[in-house]
Amino acid sequence: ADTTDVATGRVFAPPSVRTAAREAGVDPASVSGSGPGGRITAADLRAAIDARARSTDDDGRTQAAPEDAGTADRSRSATTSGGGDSSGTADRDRTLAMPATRRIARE
Amino acid sequence: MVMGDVTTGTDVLVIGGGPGGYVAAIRAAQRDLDVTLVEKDAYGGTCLNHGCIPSKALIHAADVAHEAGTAEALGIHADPAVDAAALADWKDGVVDQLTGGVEKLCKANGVTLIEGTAAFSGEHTARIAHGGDGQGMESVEFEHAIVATGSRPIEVPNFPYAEEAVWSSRDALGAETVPDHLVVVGAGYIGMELSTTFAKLGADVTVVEMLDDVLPTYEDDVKRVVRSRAEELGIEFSFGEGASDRRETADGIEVVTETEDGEESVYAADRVLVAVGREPVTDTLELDAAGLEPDADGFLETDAQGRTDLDHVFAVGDVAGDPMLAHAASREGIVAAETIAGEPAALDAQAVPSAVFTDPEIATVGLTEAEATAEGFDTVVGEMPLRASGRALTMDETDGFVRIVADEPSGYVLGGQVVAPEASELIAEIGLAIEMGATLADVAGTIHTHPTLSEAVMEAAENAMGQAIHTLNR
Amino acid sequence: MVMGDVTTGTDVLVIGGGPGGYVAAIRAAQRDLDVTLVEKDAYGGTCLNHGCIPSKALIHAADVAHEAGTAEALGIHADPAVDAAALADWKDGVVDQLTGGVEKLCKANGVTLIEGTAAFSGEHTARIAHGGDGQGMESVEFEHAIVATGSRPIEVPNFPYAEEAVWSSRDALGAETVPDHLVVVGAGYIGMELSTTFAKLGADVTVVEMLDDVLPTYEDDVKRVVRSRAEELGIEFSFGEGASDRRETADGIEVVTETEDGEESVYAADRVLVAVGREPVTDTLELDAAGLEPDADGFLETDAQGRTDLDHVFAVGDVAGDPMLAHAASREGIVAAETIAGEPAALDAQAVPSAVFTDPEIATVGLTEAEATAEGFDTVVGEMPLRASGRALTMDETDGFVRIVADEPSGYVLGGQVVAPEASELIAEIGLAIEMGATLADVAGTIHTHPTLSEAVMEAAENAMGQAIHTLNR
Ligand SMILES: Cc1cc2nc3c(=O)[nH]c(=O)nc-3n(C[C@H](O)[C@H](O)[C@H](O)COP(=O)(O)OP(=O)(O)OC[C@H]3O[C@@H](n4cnc5c(N)ncnc54)[C@H](O)[C@@H]3O)c2cc1C
Ligand SMILES: Cc1cc2nc3c(=O)[nH]c(=O)nc-3n(C[C@H](O)[C@H](O)[C@H](O)COP(=O)(O)OP(=O)(O)OC[C@H]3O[C@@H](n4cnc5c(N)ncnc54)[C@H](O)[C@@H]3O)c2cc1C
Repeated sequence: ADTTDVATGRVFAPPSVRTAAREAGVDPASVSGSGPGGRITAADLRAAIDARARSTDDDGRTQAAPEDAGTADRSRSATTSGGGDSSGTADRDRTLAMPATRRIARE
Repeated sequence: MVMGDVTTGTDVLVIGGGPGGYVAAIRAAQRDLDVTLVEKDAYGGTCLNHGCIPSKALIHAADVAHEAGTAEALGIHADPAVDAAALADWKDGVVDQLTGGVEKLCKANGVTLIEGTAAFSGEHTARIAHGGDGQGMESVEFEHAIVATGSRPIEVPNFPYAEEAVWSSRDALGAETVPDHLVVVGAGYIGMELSTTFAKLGADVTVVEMLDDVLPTYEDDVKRVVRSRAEELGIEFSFGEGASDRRETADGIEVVTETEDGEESVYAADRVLVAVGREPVTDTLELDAAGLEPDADGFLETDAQGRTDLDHVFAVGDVAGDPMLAHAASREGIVAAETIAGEPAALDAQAVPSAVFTDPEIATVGLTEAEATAEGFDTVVGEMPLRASGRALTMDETDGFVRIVADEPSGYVLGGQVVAPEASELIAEIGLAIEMGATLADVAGTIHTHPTLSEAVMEAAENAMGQAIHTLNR
Repeated sequence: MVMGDVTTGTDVLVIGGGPGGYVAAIRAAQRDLDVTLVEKDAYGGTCLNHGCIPSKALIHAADVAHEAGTAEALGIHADPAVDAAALADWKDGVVDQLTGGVEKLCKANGVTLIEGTAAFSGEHTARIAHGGDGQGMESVEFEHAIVATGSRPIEVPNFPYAEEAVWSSRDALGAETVPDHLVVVGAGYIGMELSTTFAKLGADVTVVEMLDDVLPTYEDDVKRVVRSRAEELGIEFSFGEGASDRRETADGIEVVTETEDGEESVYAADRVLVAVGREPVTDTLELDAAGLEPDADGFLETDAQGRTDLDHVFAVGDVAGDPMLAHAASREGIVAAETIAGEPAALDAQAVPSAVFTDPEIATVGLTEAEATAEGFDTVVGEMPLRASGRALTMDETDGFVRIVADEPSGYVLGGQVVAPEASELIAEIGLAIEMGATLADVAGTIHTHPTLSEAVMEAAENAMGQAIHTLNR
């Protein structure tokens, strides 16, 4: 995905991702966002940090994966509790993708 | 075939005009499908006519009167008198405005409205009986059908709703007077909302409940706040007792209850409100004509798109089972409509919020701490008691708390439990947090307006991170 | 050096104990820094003692009385009497509880509290004067300082607050009686909140405002709702007039106003409340001793971490300029504290919400439609009028709307404007949406509880997508 599809170049990233970016010394605007419209997720940031660590370290400021960005794995498959649920919703995967993302994934 | 039968065709036949049905009809029409909505009774269904809306109108009015009458600490002296008949009129006006609105919205979106009772007559046909008996039958051929026939209150043996002294929730909401003594059978959310309302309007209320506490599906500390407030309002609770019999007396009735051990008690009352649950409405539908069969409890089972066993017949709302809530019904209606329109819709919401409009309100969404742990999360919990909230203090309402449940160390917000004034509004933010995959740091990192109750959501997140400002961290 | 001077050392000296200072102090202490907080007057600052909290307490009480007194349509008849002195007592109790809480929280987190007035005596030293004159001076050597000295009401020529009949917002909030006639100079948020409050408590209120409408920073349709409701409360507005002079009369004062063209008007009153804005407090600080200089308006300029021109001296809250709001002050305090602790904090919030507690409330966050377009976004807007909200109808409060501003086609939520009961709470969800980079589809795809006002947020998002259920789409 593009860094951003938004005309103004404003970077869309949640507060925790912005903090983690600062901690890692990464400019969020340089991260390629995978969310709808280029929104930057924690995983995107982690990928950017990993990529930077793999490329030769330019200023010696490579850091361990920052605490917030290092935990971004969104693939869990616990189920919602739907006791007595007959509407077919009991076995849904908890994918932890946002509503719009889930819809795009289905399309 | 009945005389004068006319057959029309439609892309989507929606049976039932409640929040499941009318929302499905409108969305399907917005997707350029030809939609016919059949309603036998009143647009808006249970919710607008005999449920959510009239109950919240009465609750609001009872709150206004009660709050003013108990604000001496604030220097406010009032002795409000409630004219129950005028209150009923106002409430009816609210209902009329909304149901009229639903009708207009359906028409404006191009939905064809038919008044009558629909029953299947084949896999792709239904017959609609209009008001009169047998007269004006018509047949509809449909590509797809959405069953949204809702639910009705369960009756308890010896307490037939046909008796004047025995109230269903619908009767209670239609009352033109406030009974002196009201016995409420059932301390679920409907029983608790209406007990609170009638107590505030001046009734002596006794609640009889088979289980040993109010609101069975909620956590202990949630129940405790609401139960003690109810007790402060003068509501008396008799737990561990089921209503077994009813006796007519000169000036009302007596409600006989029985414990598990067969011990009897008797409560005198003017009215008894039975609120022990709701059952699906499928009996008018002749489901077998379409080749459908409800489950043992009478519900229609559905998949993630709301499809029944027949690919072209959907069921949404209360008739399709838990959670029997208006907003769940509406979402199911939207998903069914979009699926029929060929869109990739699914009932994949992480969390369906639910609210109880007691005093204070309760609202929850997603997982409790215990549920999260049972699902295998490394659960972390943060809380903000309302007594530490500036806004709550300025409202003289400090009972309750905001709790947020998250996974550690990812920080993902998994659930929230709120007991507070406006809990039903506060839960929206936590719901969005869950759907967005927001972390505690995201919620804590979002600036919240001062002074508001929503700051408590932020503060609960900070508390879960061990760095709350306004509460001591564990 | 003054006799008896003691010098102590501290990692972080915080000057001023308002929502900027005390929050900074607690967060710094949570990061294991040695923190000293100096407050000359009362913990909690303007906000807890003479601002947010007492105003919201009075607004709440006025609402309770007013609502009960005007609920005849609901069948509620009450004629509430307000004992203004008892109300003041209750309000003072709320303030005491909160300020006492702040003191306790500071101590529990290990903050050293000093009562006195701090002034710089060097780049790394300050002198603190305790209550008495010159006596009990002490010196503090600090690694870092956080200036959080707040603001005070601006005085208008000929209207000195020292006069009994001339009220600052602080005097108004401290009043033990309700004036019969109140003239309010200034229709900003403080003027509008207090006009509404005193009108509801029974005063005849006239608002004099230099500009041609209320609440200059808000959009026309937002102002309109609040202004007409104020007019319904009997508040009279005189726009285009500035207060120029004051005359004492036998039974009160006269406020003389002047238009741009020099036309005079005269308003008789018991009290005049001057609410024309607030100015930073730096005069007691001897900034030059540290080598600091405020800007032309007296504010301390700061960077994204809250640093002044000196790397080790930070300024937070009202003294650091707009937005002069308590929650902005607190966030700035947190960022300054975390920066001092070596963390990568920054004032990078996309949006700082703000609320006006008028009737109905106003709350906004992020960009308006015009602002978004000016910033280069392809703006799309969705709205839900409250008259289409079931919850609003059940509250008998249908003036207002929820508006959501987004970018097209990305759908990113950029802002929201809410005019509604509980607007201050509803805005939290839109704030989170903006911070998370949520899209309209995310907000619309999140199930919202029925019946709530927060459904209007979802519905506004759907409206922006051209598929609202409960409003007609453009
Ligand atoms: C007192 C009370 C308070 C409540 N409060 C809340 C609340 O605050 N929040 C909340 O979310 N939920 C609340 N509920 C629950 C809510 O009312 C239901 O979940 C909701 O109404 C379900 O919507 P539905 O469309 O499935 O069915 P319903 O609203 O029951 O509508 C079904 C409609 O179908 C019609 N119908 C049935 N059979 C036929 C037929 N054969 N042909 C034609 N028409 C037919 C009926 O006349 C009815 O109008 C409350 C319920 C009660 C009783
Ligand atoms: C009537 C009114 C209503 C308001 N309502 C709201 C609202 O609803 N929401 C909102 O967000 N904002 C509201 N505000 C604004 C809010 O009060 C301020 O934005 C907030 O108080 C700023 O916090 P602060 O910490 O910067 O300064 P302050 O709260 O002003 O605190 C500064 C403190 O520093 C102390 N101090 C000053 N100089 C020295 C010194 N030299 N040595 C020691 N101590 C010193 C002062 O005594 C004071 O206690 C309201 C303001 C008013 C007047």
